[in-house]
Amino acid sequence: MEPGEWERTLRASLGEAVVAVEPFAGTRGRVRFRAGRALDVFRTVHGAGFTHLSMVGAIDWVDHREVFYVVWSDAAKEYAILSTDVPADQPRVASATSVWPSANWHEREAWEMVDIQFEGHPDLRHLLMPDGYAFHPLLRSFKLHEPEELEVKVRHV
Amino acid sequence: MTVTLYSVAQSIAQAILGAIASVLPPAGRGVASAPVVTGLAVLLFAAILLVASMLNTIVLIWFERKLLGRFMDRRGAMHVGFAGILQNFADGLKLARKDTVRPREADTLGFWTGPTAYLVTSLILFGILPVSSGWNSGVLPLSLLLALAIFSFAPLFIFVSAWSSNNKYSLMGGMRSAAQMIAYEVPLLLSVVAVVLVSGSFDLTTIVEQQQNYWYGGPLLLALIVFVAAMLAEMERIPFDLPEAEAELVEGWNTEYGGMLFAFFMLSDYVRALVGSYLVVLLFLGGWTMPTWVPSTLTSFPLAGIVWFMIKTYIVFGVFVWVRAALPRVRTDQLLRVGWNRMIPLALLSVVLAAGVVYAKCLPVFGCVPGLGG
Amino acid sequence: MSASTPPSPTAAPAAGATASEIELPVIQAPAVPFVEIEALRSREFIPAAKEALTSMIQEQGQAKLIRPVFNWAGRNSLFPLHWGLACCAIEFAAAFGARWDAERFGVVPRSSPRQCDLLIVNGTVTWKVAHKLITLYEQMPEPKWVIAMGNCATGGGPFRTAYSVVPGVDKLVPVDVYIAGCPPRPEAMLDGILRLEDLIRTRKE
Amino acid sequence: MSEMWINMGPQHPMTHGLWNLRVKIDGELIVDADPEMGYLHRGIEKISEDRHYNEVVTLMDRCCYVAGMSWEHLYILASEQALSIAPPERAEYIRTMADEFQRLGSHLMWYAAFVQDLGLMSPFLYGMRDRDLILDLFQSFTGARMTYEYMRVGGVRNDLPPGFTDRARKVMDWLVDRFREYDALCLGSDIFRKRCDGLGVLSQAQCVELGVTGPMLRSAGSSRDLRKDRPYSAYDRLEFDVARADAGDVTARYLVRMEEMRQSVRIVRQILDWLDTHPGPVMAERVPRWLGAPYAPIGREDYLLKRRYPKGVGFSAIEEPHGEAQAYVVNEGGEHPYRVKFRSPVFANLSAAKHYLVGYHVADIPPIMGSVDICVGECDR
Repeated sequence: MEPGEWERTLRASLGEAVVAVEPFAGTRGRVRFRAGRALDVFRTVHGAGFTHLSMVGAIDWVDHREVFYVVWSDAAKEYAILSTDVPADQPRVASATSVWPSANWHEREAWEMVDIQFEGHPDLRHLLMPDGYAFHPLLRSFKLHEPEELEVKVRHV
Repeated sequence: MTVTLYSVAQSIAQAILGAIASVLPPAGRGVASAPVVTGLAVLLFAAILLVASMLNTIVLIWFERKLLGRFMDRRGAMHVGFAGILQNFADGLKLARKDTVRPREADTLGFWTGPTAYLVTSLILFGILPVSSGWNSGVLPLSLLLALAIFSFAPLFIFVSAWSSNNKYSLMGGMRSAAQMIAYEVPLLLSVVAVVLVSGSFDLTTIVEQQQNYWYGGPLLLALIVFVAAMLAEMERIPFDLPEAEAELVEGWNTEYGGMLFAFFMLSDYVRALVGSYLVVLLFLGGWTMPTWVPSTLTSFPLAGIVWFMIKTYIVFGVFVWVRAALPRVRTDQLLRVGWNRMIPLALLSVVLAAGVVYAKCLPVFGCVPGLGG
Repeated sequence: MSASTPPSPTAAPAAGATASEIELPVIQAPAVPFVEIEALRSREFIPAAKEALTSMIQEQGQAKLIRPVFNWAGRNSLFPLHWGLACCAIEFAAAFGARWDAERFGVVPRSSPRQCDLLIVNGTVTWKVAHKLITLYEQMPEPKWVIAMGNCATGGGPFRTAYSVVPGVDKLVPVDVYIAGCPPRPEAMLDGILRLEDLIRTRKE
Repeated sequence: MSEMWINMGPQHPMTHGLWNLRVKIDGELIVDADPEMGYLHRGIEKISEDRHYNEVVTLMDRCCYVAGMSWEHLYILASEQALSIAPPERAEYIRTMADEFQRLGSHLMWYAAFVQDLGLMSPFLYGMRDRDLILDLFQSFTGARMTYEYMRVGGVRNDLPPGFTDRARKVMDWLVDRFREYDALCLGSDIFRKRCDGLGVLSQAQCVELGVTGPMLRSAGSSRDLRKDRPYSAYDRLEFDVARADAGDVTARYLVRMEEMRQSVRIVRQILDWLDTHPGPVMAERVPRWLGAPYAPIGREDYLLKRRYPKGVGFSAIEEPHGEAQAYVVNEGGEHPYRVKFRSPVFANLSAAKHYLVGYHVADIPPIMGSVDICVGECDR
């Protein structure tokens, strides 16, 4: 299915929720949608045969953040990418766990790393970093640096 | 008269006491009297036995490691001593030097007495099981029963030490151990009943002497199989090593034990393995006797009985090692189900077969049962 | 070996004992009655003899007999903790495989830290696992050794600048031997263990 | 005391890595399970943002340490798409071959760890022994046993050494013989069947719902294999079958992985024949110097430095030994990738742990988790 054709199909059911469907090599296309109507988009795409959610990722574009979803259709043997932009000061998007249960850990990771608030997530707590870790390492403002010199432990004889 | 270990001990005691008596004034000559000589001989015998059994056990561990290595396409211990024969001595010495850490919440009494009692009860068995003629004949007419009774003490002490370590893995290991050993006690004893039926005696020496030309392992093959399987479970070796199943329970009931107490556990395990192999040889493979068609030069040299006994023991243990190298571990419920649903009926069947052997007295291939008064 | 003979009450102080411990009362206070002096002397005899024996065992026996024997045992049976952290853990496992067979040197991995004397840190240590590593180290009974295997355990390796990685495990526990490599080959790991054996051979404690 | 939580990990012989399985047990029955990850989180995605494109390959090897080559392949495919560079055909074949070697190596490692969990002692050694042969092959053309740094944007680092194909054929023949021995040791044993049949069952619908991929999904009846469904590199030119089973239990996963190894041998033999007859370059021309490629055209080092490289986004998905891995590389025109995001199959397979553990016994945990084939490095990244 061509991206243009798919865009028409999606627009017919979702209307203004879909911003654009861009061609993306190796996939059916990249659907840009509005974050406010995320759940409708998820349900429609899931209903269109994309039953398998592979990955949820987030990118910090400094002025805004992007959340993307990679989904797979067993019938069409094709990937599709869903992508939405959220403002950096209010990074909120509905959780996909009710549509694709496999989103659970991916969303936890995206929240932990890029600080995206997934509304309606059943269990949004730290996954990779220890509990109480205050930073979101994959934000562009988080810089890596040489570790500070720590004291070397010596065997006490 | 053939040279046995006891006669060696007796002559040593005779020599020592005789030497002492010759230098003492006449009033003290009584030290060389027969009861004193016998007493010292028994003590010497016990000391020799203890040391020899410990050494034997350590060599057994080496034997297993090397054999297991060969099964696995590698060499096993090579670095310490010739072909690594000193490896286990190094392990033992190292463990003796290490600290023994007692967890704060552990129960002191159980934590210390559990492993010790486990080792002691295992070592007592060496005093009961005869390994050559003239060992303790006539002294213990029920030596088989006594040995099996002491042998089945172990789960109690394992459970004591597991419970008192205050560790969840230890506790689960201890529970499994208790369940497993109780389940396998029954078929073990029933398969022994088959032997007792045929031999008509609870005295191990008598049982062995009857087997000179009639190894019970042949006609009582079913009992032998049941006995070996139950013995594998009693020794907690693969495929029945659930209590120390390394994959899920870290080290099973000895998770919290380190240092000398861990060495006790390790040693006791192999003492029990050795005792298990002893029992198989004694009950089914003719003990220290060899059939009369074996040339007498091979059976009449000094301590020949012990040598043959040890050769048989190591072959039996080699089979256990082979099983360990080739089989996966079973699950607890499967183990118990096999124990109660399969092993006990088989053991009962073996008793019936033994009764048949006693009734028929003479079988086509194996010949006639000795010692039935026929 | 003069210290081994029981010192007479008036003899010179036994080796190793401080002067205040064995200063005899008869010298300090000659006016004390004879019976009391005898009592004090006999009371003094036991600590002095004990001191002499202890020092003899410590200095002579341990140096010549006990320590070499135990060091021989300790270096020939190093039980590492069965713990895989990261990439080096695979090479750690390969060293126990048929081709390298670390059991030749008496190295047998044990799963419980209570039975181990060697902690091989085979991989990247993160801050999340740091306190667990320290706990495991402290659960191991003395004497114990630590090998930092690979670049990550030595100094953070390629992940040195990452926010979650400890830059070298020697910031957490004392390390005896460092093995370079990313990951070190099994030969290198065995070489590290043999070097640790050399270290134990010359140990004086 | 009826129910209790126990922590299996981070130091536990079952885990084969650095993670913690918290299970709630009632006696020996599992009531609840909650894997706790992150003990090996090394921030690979963050470090990648500070590295040149080819330097990220170094991290990929360490990301999944049992399937380093597959992860190199995954990342390189995405980077090439982001940078619009195409590799020559011979490089594609070599990559495919390396990928299949890696599948063999990873599955042999899995076999070794899995049988050890079941208490089988010797096959662990056999698996490690035969894996060493694969590593020897890797060593002969990449110079390393586990961390290869072999693939480059635009091709591979160097061609195969002379005589390589013959050695590889010998190893493949040896392995096919050994697979029979493995099957005899495992499937031939009643205890193995009794322990593994009907254990850790996950239906196909559950797998899809929970994002489970790879051999676990194929053992539940699906025939989804990206090598067939969405061919990359040279897979569309090779003949092989997708291994699948229906039961969805531990035995089925064992059967699928063993069959995959046989298919890998079949693929590798075809590639070796092709490589013998098709010499050629293994590195694309016109690769920008700052990518660090050794074969940049001489005299044209500044080929693309003078202008900014065109922006682009790359997405790749490959069938890694553990399942379906994906990479998403954002190129914003700089020397470093702007953002690199990976999808680890183990991450998804582990997140479903509760569904295939609850209801079984504590003694079943090691075989079930062993059949999942866990590599914590790629899961935590």
